[in-house]
Amino acid sequence: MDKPFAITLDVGSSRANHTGAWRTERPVYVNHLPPCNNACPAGENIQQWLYDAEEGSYEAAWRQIMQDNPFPAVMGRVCYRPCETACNRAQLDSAVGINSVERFLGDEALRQGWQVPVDAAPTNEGGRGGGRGVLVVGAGPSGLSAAYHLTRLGHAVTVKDAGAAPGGMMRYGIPKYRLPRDILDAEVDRIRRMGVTLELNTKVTDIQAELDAGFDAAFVAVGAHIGRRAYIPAGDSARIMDAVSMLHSMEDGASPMLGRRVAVYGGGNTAMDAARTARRLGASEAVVVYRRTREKMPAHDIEVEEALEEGVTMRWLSTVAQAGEGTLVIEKMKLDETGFPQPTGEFEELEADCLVLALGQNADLSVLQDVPGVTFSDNVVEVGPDLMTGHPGIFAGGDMVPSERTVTVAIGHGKKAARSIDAWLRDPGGRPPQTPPRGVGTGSPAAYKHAPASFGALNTWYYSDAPATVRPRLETARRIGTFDEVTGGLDESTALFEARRCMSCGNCFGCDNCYGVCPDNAIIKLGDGTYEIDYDYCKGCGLCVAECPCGAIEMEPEPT
Amino acid sequence: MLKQVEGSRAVAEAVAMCRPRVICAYPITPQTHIVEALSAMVKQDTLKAEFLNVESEFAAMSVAIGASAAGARAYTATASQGLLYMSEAVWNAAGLGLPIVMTVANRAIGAPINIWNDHSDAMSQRDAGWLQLYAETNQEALDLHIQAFRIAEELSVPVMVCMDGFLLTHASERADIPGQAQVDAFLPRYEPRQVLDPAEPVSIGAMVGPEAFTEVRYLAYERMRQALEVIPAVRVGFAAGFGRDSGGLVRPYLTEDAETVVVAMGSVLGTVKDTVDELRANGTKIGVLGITTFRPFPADAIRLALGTRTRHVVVLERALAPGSGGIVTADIQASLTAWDLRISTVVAGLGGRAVTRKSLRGLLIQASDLPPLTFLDLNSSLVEAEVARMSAARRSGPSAENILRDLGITASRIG
Amino acid sequence: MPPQIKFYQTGSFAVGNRLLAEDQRSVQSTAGRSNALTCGHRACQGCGEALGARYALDAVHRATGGNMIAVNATGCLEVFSTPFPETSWQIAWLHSLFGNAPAVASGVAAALKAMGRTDIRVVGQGGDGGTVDIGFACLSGMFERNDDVLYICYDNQAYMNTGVQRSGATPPAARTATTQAVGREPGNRFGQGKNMPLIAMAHEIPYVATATVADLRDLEYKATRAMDFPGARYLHILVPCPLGWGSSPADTVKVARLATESGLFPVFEAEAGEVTSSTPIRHQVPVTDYLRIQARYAHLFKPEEKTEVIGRIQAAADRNIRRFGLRGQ
Amino acid sequence: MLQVRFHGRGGQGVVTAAELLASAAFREDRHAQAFPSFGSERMGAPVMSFCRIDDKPIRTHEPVTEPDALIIQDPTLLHQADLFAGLGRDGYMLVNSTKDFGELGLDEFVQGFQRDRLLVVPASSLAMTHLGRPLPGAALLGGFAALTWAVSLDSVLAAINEKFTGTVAEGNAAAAAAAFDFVRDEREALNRKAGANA
Repeated sequence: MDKPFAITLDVGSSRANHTGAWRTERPVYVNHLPPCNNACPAGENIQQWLYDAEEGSYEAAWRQIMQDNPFPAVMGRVCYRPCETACNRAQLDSAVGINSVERFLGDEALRQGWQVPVDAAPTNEGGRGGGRGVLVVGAGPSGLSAAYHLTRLGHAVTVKDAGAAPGGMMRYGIPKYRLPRDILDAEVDRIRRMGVTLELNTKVTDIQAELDAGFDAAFVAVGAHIGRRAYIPAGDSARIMDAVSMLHSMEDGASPMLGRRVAVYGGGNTAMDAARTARRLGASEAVVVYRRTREKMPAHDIEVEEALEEGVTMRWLSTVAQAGEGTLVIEKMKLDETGFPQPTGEFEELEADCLVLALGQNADLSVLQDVPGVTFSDNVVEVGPDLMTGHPGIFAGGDMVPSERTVTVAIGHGKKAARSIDAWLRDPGGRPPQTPPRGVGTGSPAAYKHAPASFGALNTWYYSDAPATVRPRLETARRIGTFDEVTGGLDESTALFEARRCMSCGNCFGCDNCYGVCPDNAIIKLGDGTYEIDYDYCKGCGLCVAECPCGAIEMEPEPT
Repeated sequence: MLKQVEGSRAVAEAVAMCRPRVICAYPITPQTHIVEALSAMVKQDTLKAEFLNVESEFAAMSVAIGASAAGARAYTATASQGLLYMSEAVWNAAGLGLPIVMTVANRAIGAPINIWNDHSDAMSQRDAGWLQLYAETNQEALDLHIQAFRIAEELSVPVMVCMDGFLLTHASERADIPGQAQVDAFLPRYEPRQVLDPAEPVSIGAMVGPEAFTEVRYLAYERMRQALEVIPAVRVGFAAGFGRDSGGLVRPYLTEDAETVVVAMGSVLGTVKDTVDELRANGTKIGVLGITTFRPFPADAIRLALGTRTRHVVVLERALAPGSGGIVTADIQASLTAWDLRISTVVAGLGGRAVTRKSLRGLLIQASDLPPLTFLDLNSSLVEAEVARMSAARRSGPSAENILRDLGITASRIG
Repeated sequence: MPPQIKFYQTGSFAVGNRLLAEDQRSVQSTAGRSNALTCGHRACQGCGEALGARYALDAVHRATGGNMIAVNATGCLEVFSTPFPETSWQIAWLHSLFGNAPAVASGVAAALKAMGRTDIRVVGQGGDGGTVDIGFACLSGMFERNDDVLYICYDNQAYMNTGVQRSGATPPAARTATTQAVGREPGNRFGQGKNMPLIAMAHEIPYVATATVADLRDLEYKATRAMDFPGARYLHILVPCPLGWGSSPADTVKVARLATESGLFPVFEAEAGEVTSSTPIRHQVPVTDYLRIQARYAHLFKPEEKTEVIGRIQAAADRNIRRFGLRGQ
Repeated sequence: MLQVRFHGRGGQGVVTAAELLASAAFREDRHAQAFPSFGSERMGAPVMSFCRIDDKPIRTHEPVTEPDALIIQDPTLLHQADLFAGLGRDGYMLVNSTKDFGELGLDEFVQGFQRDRLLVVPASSLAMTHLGRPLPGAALLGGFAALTWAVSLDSVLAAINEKFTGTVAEGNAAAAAAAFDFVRDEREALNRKAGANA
């Protein structure tokens, strides 16, 4: 239409007015390290696999886990969940049930029979594909993890273990009711099917000889199987055994004779395992004797709770002074100002048919004993940040190196060692590799150097209230007397629910808030779940920053 | 078809034949009969239109603005206080260039409140940017409405058709009511210059700053200039279609040889013409110039209409600009500056005061010695009494009431 | 109330949600939204009104398939959106006067009806001044005639365009240029002002609803729902004004959120004069959380905290919570 | 030009009467103008209306100040100030009343006029008889036709039938016709008397 001058205007003509000029600060998209990822000893990209799981892409989610950890089903049962401890959601209602989702994914993979393709064909001939032959000593979590990763990196791996079955502590240390063996076997089997050679009942004594025999590098992870002893005056008839061998014997099918009343000495997870196992073996009383208080107890809370539920009793601030037939003499302790227990001189008796010592384990370091360059300190092997011992080409990890002794840590060592070994094989003079970028989103790798995503940076109003789902647990009556798994898994809907409780801390999850709340339509939606800021029109009000649920946008001064 | 009909009814029938799509009005005497009639037609479905009973004149004009901007032919009617109450929207409609047609049943403005006829209301909107046409008879009122839609839509400006309240609106006179076919042939479908259409969206009513406001106003002035050509053309077209000479800019009557020309607008023209006939019978060289189009002001047409012998112009005003005098006079003076003329103003017929031949005769006989400003039939004694009262006491009370008390009677006296 | 979907991705409250089907997503999350009010406008940084207008009109645009005409009252929205020679509107849009938007909208609707174009719907809109004060009579008339118009009031609780003077919608104790924070009763007086949504309800028009820019899904639901009704409808949207409220431009949405979470601004809908639903407060906060971040209430906290005044404001919030059942289940 | 002024009370149909007269004249192809005295009066207040009839177009819009005829619809108005103002010596007057001028106290007043031009007609009672309501307008017009011959009875009846329908039309028409006969007879009687006196 021919329009009257000035009073009638063509639509949208104001786009000619670039209001970006008003800006003194500009919003930029960033990526922060999610606390869960940051806390995971196995270095899993948890946020990413939760993101995949949220939309039901379980296989994608599982494969994301498998990038870092070959034991999702095991993890989902035995991991002590540092990720959940770190989870920001804990400050809102309760932490996301990461571990239960992981278990769901792990079990789903076993149900579906998902396998991991090996990128490069394994070979031990130098040059071709860069593949070399690597020896792994010890088929525990650390060794198997290393074997898995090395295989994916294209190396030919041989795992040798003294035991009759693979799994190390996963099999001989963790009772069935926490980790059913068929699960363990299935996940180990998956690794074996990738082409890992597994030689059982094979104790490696001379590592140097093995290397000379043609292995280009070795990873030693024999764990810590020797139960620590403490001197306790005891009568001949006193029955004393250590927890490690007790739990081990469970696997050999010869359940130990413990009697009706069992005392377990120690406050670690092993002590709990021992006491709970004792209950299952028919002990009417299982008493844990510990020198300090519950707060000081190294055992994880869940373990203690479940033990108490199962009728295990606790004797805090107590030491075993003397062991006789059917009775123990207990000395009361008190904590000094440094929190260290001091004897009080008060004694009392405790009825016990048997005393199980759970005072920690030591590693059998003999395999590295005489290797030139390898050094030790208080019963563990000294290694560099790349887990290489003093002897070039020999790496070590797991319980035999200085670190927290958990399955997850061990698995992390396996991954780290594998990468270090691969790097060393390619360039023996090279420096240890950087930890690779983690997290999802749109930022440049540099962005990952940002501090971990803090709860304060979130706008949690946008997340609907959704308290955690509790995993079904076996009622105590059925626990005692059977070795059935105590903690059940989540079905799909509940696993999905848990996955969707993730707040995607520090990384854009494509919620469109910035696109929506910009009063100046200055956000361009790229369609692939990412965005771009149109600085021609952005006035720099900061609304997108304030309303970003996950804190993935920040203001920075206009470049001058 | 010839009918003996009330002015309001005649106008209503004319408006209906113009096929307005939206009609809205708020009741105010003496405009009511017009919209009552239209409302009835809509209710009886003889007129296909939306009739809105709005809550005020301000809303009435606003509804008309919306309707017109949406592409519908819109009509409303008002008077007096109502016109002032809608004033803001009246100016806005002109600014937006919306061809709304509105009847103003001319009536005085209070205080003191007064329901009777004069031109104060329309005069107050003189500069609103609307065309103002004044009807001398009911026939012309009827005809002007048909022409008004044609002119308004051709120029895309709103048009006010002014007809004297009661004197015309309530008077039964002979009128030739045209047929629908005639009107349809004369008045094309409304083709808006700008329209609100989701299919072709535009923003109408944008803010305009110093950089363009002068230009926008100039264009308003320019459109008014075009109107000076369009209006006579429409008069000709109308005559062709209806066989009647109505509308146009001005109406000279016996001005060729006139030494005195009386300028006036509206229904008083008839009375003046009768008076002039009588005076001429006594040999006075006097004529009449009726102004049909007051906005835009037809200065050229007026100069053309005045005879070469004209020495004296008497402007008969039905309104007053306190502190200045004649409102029409000012425009007349401006358009005759180059001429050597005596121009005097006669303020007459305020608030329904009858303008009688008797009074006019007495006045025009001595036209040549009229002072610059005369109030016809002014009751000087009443005024002097009140002036005296006011100078005597500070708290002299409300003038209107004082005067009525002196007068001793209220309305309904003859004349 | 809008259907609430669990979990953030299916966006209980975020704008978008990748797991929802296209047609279930919020209008604002779609790349194809109409941007009825597009960029380049001259609104302040973080303008709540610019945001609210786009939210509401985009929703109406989708609901009507683009068959809509908007009539705008004078005010900030009109001034910042159409400074000659540019306009930010991408829809058919008309501005007439400050006080007559509802009547002009009625006129547009009447014209469309007369021309048989009832498929095109009309939206009238203005700020609180144009709605509750100068446009009040026209609005009431439009309601009373039940004209087919959705009228949207963008309420920022004062005359911002002219420099933050008090309006009939200015809340008690708020400081404006004409209710200064001085004297015996600083800020706006208690016991004044009018509740437009309730007044609208008193007309028993088909639909009345309130919303804020803090809950987009709720706002879009109401704008869309309003288009299901023929006749007069009223939508009252709280749109914070960083300039007039003395809040940070980045806090525009936050302030609106606190207004609802504190109970000071009840979010509800009503049909034919009856309240049919209210949006429960999710995490109730004391009014001080809302007041503290606005300079217009600064006098309530310094030099010392005016607990008595704050108490009266809290009482008003509590009354809303009772009256509109904002506690939720 | 014939100028008629109607006096009555609000609600008595004073304006309608003037319009009917104009309409009757219009039917005889004459120019006519009818208009009320515009006031804010309500029911019962004294009101006026005017009618002009001419052979050429009527231009003036002033009120009728020098009537050729007066139609007084309500005798109670008779002593109102300037009721007869402007009525010429040869003017006509028709008063709605059942009394005669003597009884109305107008003997003196009527002296100065042509006697057969001033008459009284019981319009209201005729209206009651034929219409059932005391609305004298139509009857007065019938009488006026007989008094002045300004318009024919047929035109008056036609105007009535155009304005009203059904029984209202019939009643008014009958009342008008009856009043016509009444006035015609009155005039003949008066003329006879005048003749006798001569």
